[in-house]
Amino acid sequence: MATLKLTSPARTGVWIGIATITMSFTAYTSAMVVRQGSGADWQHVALPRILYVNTLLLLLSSGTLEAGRRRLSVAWLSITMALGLLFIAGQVLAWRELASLGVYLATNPASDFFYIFTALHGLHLLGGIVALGYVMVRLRVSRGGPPLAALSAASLYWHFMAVLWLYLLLVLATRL
Amino acid sequence: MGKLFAAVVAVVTVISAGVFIARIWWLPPDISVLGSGIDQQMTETMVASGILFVASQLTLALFAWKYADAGDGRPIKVFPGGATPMVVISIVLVSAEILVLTLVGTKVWGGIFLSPPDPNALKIDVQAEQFAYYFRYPGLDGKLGLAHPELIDASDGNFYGLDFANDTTGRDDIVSASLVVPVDRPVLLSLHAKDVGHAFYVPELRIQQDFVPGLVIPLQFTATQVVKKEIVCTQLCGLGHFNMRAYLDVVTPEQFDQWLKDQAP
Amino acid sequence: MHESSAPPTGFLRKHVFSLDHKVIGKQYLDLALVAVVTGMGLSWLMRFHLAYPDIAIPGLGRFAPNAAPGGVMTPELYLSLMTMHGTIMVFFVLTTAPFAGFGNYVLPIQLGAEDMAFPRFNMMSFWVTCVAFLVLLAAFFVPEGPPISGWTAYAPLSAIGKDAGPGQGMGQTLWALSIAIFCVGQLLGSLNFIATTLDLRTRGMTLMRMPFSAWAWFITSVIGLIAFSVLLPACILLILDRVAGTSFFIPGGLVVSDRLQPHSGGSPLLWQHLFWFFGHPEVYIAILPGFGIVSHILPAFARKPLLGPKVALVCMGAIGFLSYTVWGHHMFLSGMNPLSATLFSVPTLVITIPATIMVLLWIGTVYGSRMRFTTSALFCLGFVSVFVSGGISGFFLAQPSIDTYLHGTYFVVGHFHFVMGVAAMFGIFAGTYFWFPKMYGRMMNETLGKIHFTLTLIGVYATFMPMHYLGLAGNVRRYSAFTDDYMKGSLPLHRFITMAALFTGAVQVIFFVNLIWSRLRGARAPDNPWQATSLEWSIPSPPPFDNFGGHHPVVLHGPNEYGGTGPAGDCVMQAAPTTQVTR
Amino acid sequence: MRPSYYLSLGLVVLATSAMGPAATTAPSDGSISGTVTFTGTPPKMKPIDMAKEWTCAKQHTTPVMTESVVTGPGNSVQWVVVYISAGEAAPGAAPTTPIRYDQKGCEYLPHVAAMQTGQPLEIYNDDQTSHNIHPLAKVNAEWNRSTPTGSPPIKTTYDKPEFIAVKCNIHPWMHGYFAVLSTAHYAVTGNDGTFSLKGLPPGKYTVTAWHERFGTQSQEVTVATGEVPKVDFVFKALPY
Repeated sequence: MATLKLTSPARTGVWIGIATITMSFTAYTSAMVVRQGSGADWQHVALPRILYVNTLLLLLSSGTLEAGRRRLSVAWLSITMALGLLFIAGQVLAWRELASLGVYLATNPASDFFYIFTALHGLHLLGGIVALGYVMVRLRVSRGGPPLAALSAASLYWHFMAVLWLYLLLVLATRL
Repeated sequence: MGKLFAAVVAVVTVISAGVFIARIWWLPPDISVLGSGIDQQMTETMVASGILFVASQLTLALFAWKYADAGDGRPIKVFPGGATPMVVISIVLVSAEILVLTLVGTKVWGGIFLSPPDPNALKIDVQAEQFAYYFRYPGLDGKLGLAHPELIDASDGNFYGLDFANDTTGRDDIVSASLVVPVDRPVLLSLHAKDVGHAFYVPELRIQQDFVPGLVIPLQFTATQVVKKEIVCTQLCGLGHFNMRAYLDVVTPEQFDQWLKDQAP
Repeated sequence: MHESSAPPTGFLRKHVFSLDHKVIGKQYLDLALVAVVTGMGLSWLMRFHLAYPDIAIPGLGRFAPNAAPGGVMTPELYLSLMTMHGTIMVFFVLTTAPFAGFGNYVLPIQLGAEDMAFPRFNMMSFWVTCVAFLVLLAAFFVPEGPPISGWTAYAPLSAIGKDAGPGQGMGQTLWALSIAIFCVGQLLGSLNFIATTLDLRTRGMTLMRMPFSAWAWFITSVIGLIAFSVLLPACILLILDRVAGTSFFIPGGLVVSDRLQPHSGGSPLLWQHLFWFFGHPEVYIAILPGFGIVSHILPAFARKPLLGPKVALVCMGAIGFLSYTVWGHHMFLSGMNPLSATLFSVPTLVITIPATIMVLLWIGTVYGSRMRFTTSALFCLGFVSVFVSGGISGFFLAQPSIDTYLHGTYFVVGHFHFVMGVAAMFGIFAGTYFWFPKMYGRMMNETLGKIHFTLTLIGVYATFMPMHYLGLAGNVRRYSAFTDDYMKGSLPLHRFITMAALFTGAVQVIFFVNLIWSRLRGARAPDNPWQATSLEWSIPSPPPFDNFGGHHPVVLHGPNEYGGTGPAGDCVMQAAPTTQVTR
Repeated sequence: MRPSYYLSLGLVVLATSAMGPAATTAPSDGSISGTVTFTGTPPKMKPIDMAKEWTCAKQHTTPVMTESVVTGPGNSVQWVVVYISAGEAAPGAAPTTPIRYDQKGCEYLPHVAAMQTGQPLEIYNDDQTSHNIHPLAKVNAEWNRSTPTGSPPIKTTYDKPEFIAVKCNIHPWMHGYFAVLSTAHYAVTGNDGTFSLKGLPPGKYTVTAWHERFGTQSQEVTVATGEVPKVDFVFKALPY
């Protein structure tokens, strides 16, 4: 359908989504700062080592995604998706490690935020995996040309997820 | 139809403003040292915004009355000067009003909430709970016992959780359900909540302050008349919110001393 | 953009899970209609109880045997009604109808688009909102009843759980869940509105040629995006406090119903800050579409361009921006630093400047006009009147030194009902009478409409103006009864308000009759019954499936070109038919 | 304190609670009686300040005292629930006569209401103000309901044995107890501290005394036909 538009709404939409998610995590962060100040019960959570491995996986996935996007390669996108799933599996392992140390959601305010941040980021990343899957299906079926707009939007979102994770890791690792 | 609308708006405006001017429902008489400042601020705002209210409603009514489409194709008229003078005038006027009200108002507000506590003030510990207030005065030793939430036992009248067994300073604390204060003496309340958020409101004192669980909030006032008035809660605190009240009993200094003696456990 | 130009044929695809923005807009409006009837019913019960606290309400005892034994309303039922009334009205009426409802229906057409940017998100947005509404209503049917902590759900009352009172168990959890779901729906909607406005404007539809209503929806969606993305985390934290044992909003050492609560270190003020950071902009989410609708409609009936169109846009933008700097004025007396009261007071007072200018622009537009007093025009003028009344009482509450007295009294209730409730409702009514012909292809009955308007105007003033008097007399809000205290003297005025509220509610029957009758039997509507200029009036009533029939209008004019003396009439359509391009 | 009032009230409770099981007993059955006393210094009861609720305050000419420890002449302890906690063959069906619990003058009358599991309980509000009654049950289902002026009584039952603290949130000084027991053989001591458990078939029983502040004590008793064994309980009291 001939639409008289200059930019892709999908990409605009992702940018707006990024703004929303940023705002949301800003709210969580400010809640975290307030909560640290309001009670003396803050106990810093020592981050499980596996988080750093996960971080590498996620950063790597951003790279493979770029490769896939430039070549329109389903194979590269599949690798990206696999890395994303591995990341999430790694996050679950990190939870299990903390749980085995007796650190649960309600254990102390720092652990509250650890679980909230990782869970929400994971959920958002799952959204990215679904979007990637959609693009891959469109690439295979390939009706009316490659889904360039959707791919570009999904990549933007995926890279944002990586950036968001680096930010969250920083916030979680820092003892304010 | 425009004329009907104009008439309705005009009548509504006149009645609404008339009730304000006639002061049929108005603030109860002020019994506090700082209340007059608030009353003055209220009056100033009332006059300024009253004029604004009546003027804009009547102008709207007048225009609606006058500028109905007669079907005669007469040309429209642009508002004299267009939007610019109107915008400039309203920015200047409203800003000036804001400036004046803020300057005066900040002084009044600061007088209540920012001025340092009077060293001579009578200090009273206030606990708000679902759905009552309890006021605690130090006993003969002049000291308040330490409150322990885990020791609170309302069935025993221990509303503050005083450790009677181990803490002797708490044994002579006077806990009253009424706020009894001497007239003309500054009073400094320390507000804390036992369970959820509450508020302290005495319209005659012109003050209101929330209780926030986890915080101790100071509030000071000086009552200028010997009266008995109600203290009510204005922060939704649960099913008994409507019934959460206590009485403020302003008495003469002599009566106050006698009352303290009578209350000693 | 539609996936294909052919309209769907199946019933589900056509009417239920439709991707068509027009259907979704109507669905939102229908949802708002159901919600507003529910909310109004609740307010009737509340008002009746306030005026006659001891009189049993027939049938209520059967509906709620525990909350209204023998039909006598308990305080907790009153608070439940109040909480649900506020929540339903603010979220499911004042947010859905003027913004998601009319916005969805009208915005794409006004921009010359076939649909929203993301039709699937759009459909999801509605159904998510619908689920949120059902979750909220479910709170009526849990054993302990609906929540009692007000639409603001202040912690720790809202966070502690059932010890805090009836309704604070499952009911309050459902409330928080409902609002969280609602946030997701509105975020999807806002995202869609912004992308549509930025990307799907037709050729020639520059930003400055967008109708005021489109501008208002755009600004509202930006506000909504920020506001709801803060409320969502707040609700998630509240739910965790309630069900997972965390302590974000609950400090230590609380004894509720004789039980020491197993929490520590949380901050009740954190909830207040997060909530009001959303809550105050929410007021503008409710009212800004009204600004846009009135600015859009008034010139069409005044046959005169809106005075100072650019000023109006600047004002709306300024209000949107300032709305994020004032949330603390809800918390003057909350125990936050008293110095910050002044900091929040100044922007609150400053926000009156753009609001005042808007009012003056509307009044100035009426000056020298050839006003056609249709029902829609009357509701626009009524909007101006009630907005002035509500706005001016805000001048009192914005000052901390006066707020010390008026905070928590009926003055506040009168204020926000005028400025947020009634004004926004008048905007919705104006929009309904204006766009109904476009939406259904039939005209609404003007006689019924004018009766409805006049009686409603009188009714709302009789209901809400006296609340200011009550507030001045120190009458406290959120009380289920005024028993044996100084407020007892205000009972006659409360009875008057109750009468007025019942009257105003009853008058709305005229509106519903008009709505149904006109839908079935109203006169056929022409394409452009009001001789208005924007794009929605250049297409058939009701519009075809893809709005412009495969054409793309080319816009050559602004939306505000009224009062001319050309041969084609006294206004210029944004897109003249000859300039349309076929594909 | 109004000992005479409580005395008569306690006796009424005693009588009603004793009468229920009496109807079904054979003449050959025995009974247990005794007195509950304390040693040491019991805490002083405090006057209740009802200033907040003048419709209640005006009903009392002398100050109302807290009731967590009420003592009588000869170191007797009132409001002790004495009941058979073990040794009964089967508890028998619950009586259908309802237990009446009043909210009057912003007090709970009686302070302690004993009942058998499954026995109907009726809660009345006799005041010109709204109360909420909030039994803080842990084993049974917890509920919290308002009783506005003029509302019909709350009718309910408890199915599991439990001592349930009862409170009114609106009037925080109002405190009482529901003693829900799985036996028909129970009594609540009056101001003289005496009790009597009637209609017991011969056998070996455990008798338990429960007091809201002093806790529980148990004794084993053997009842033979025609005998009235005496069982006394002595609680240790501390001033704070």
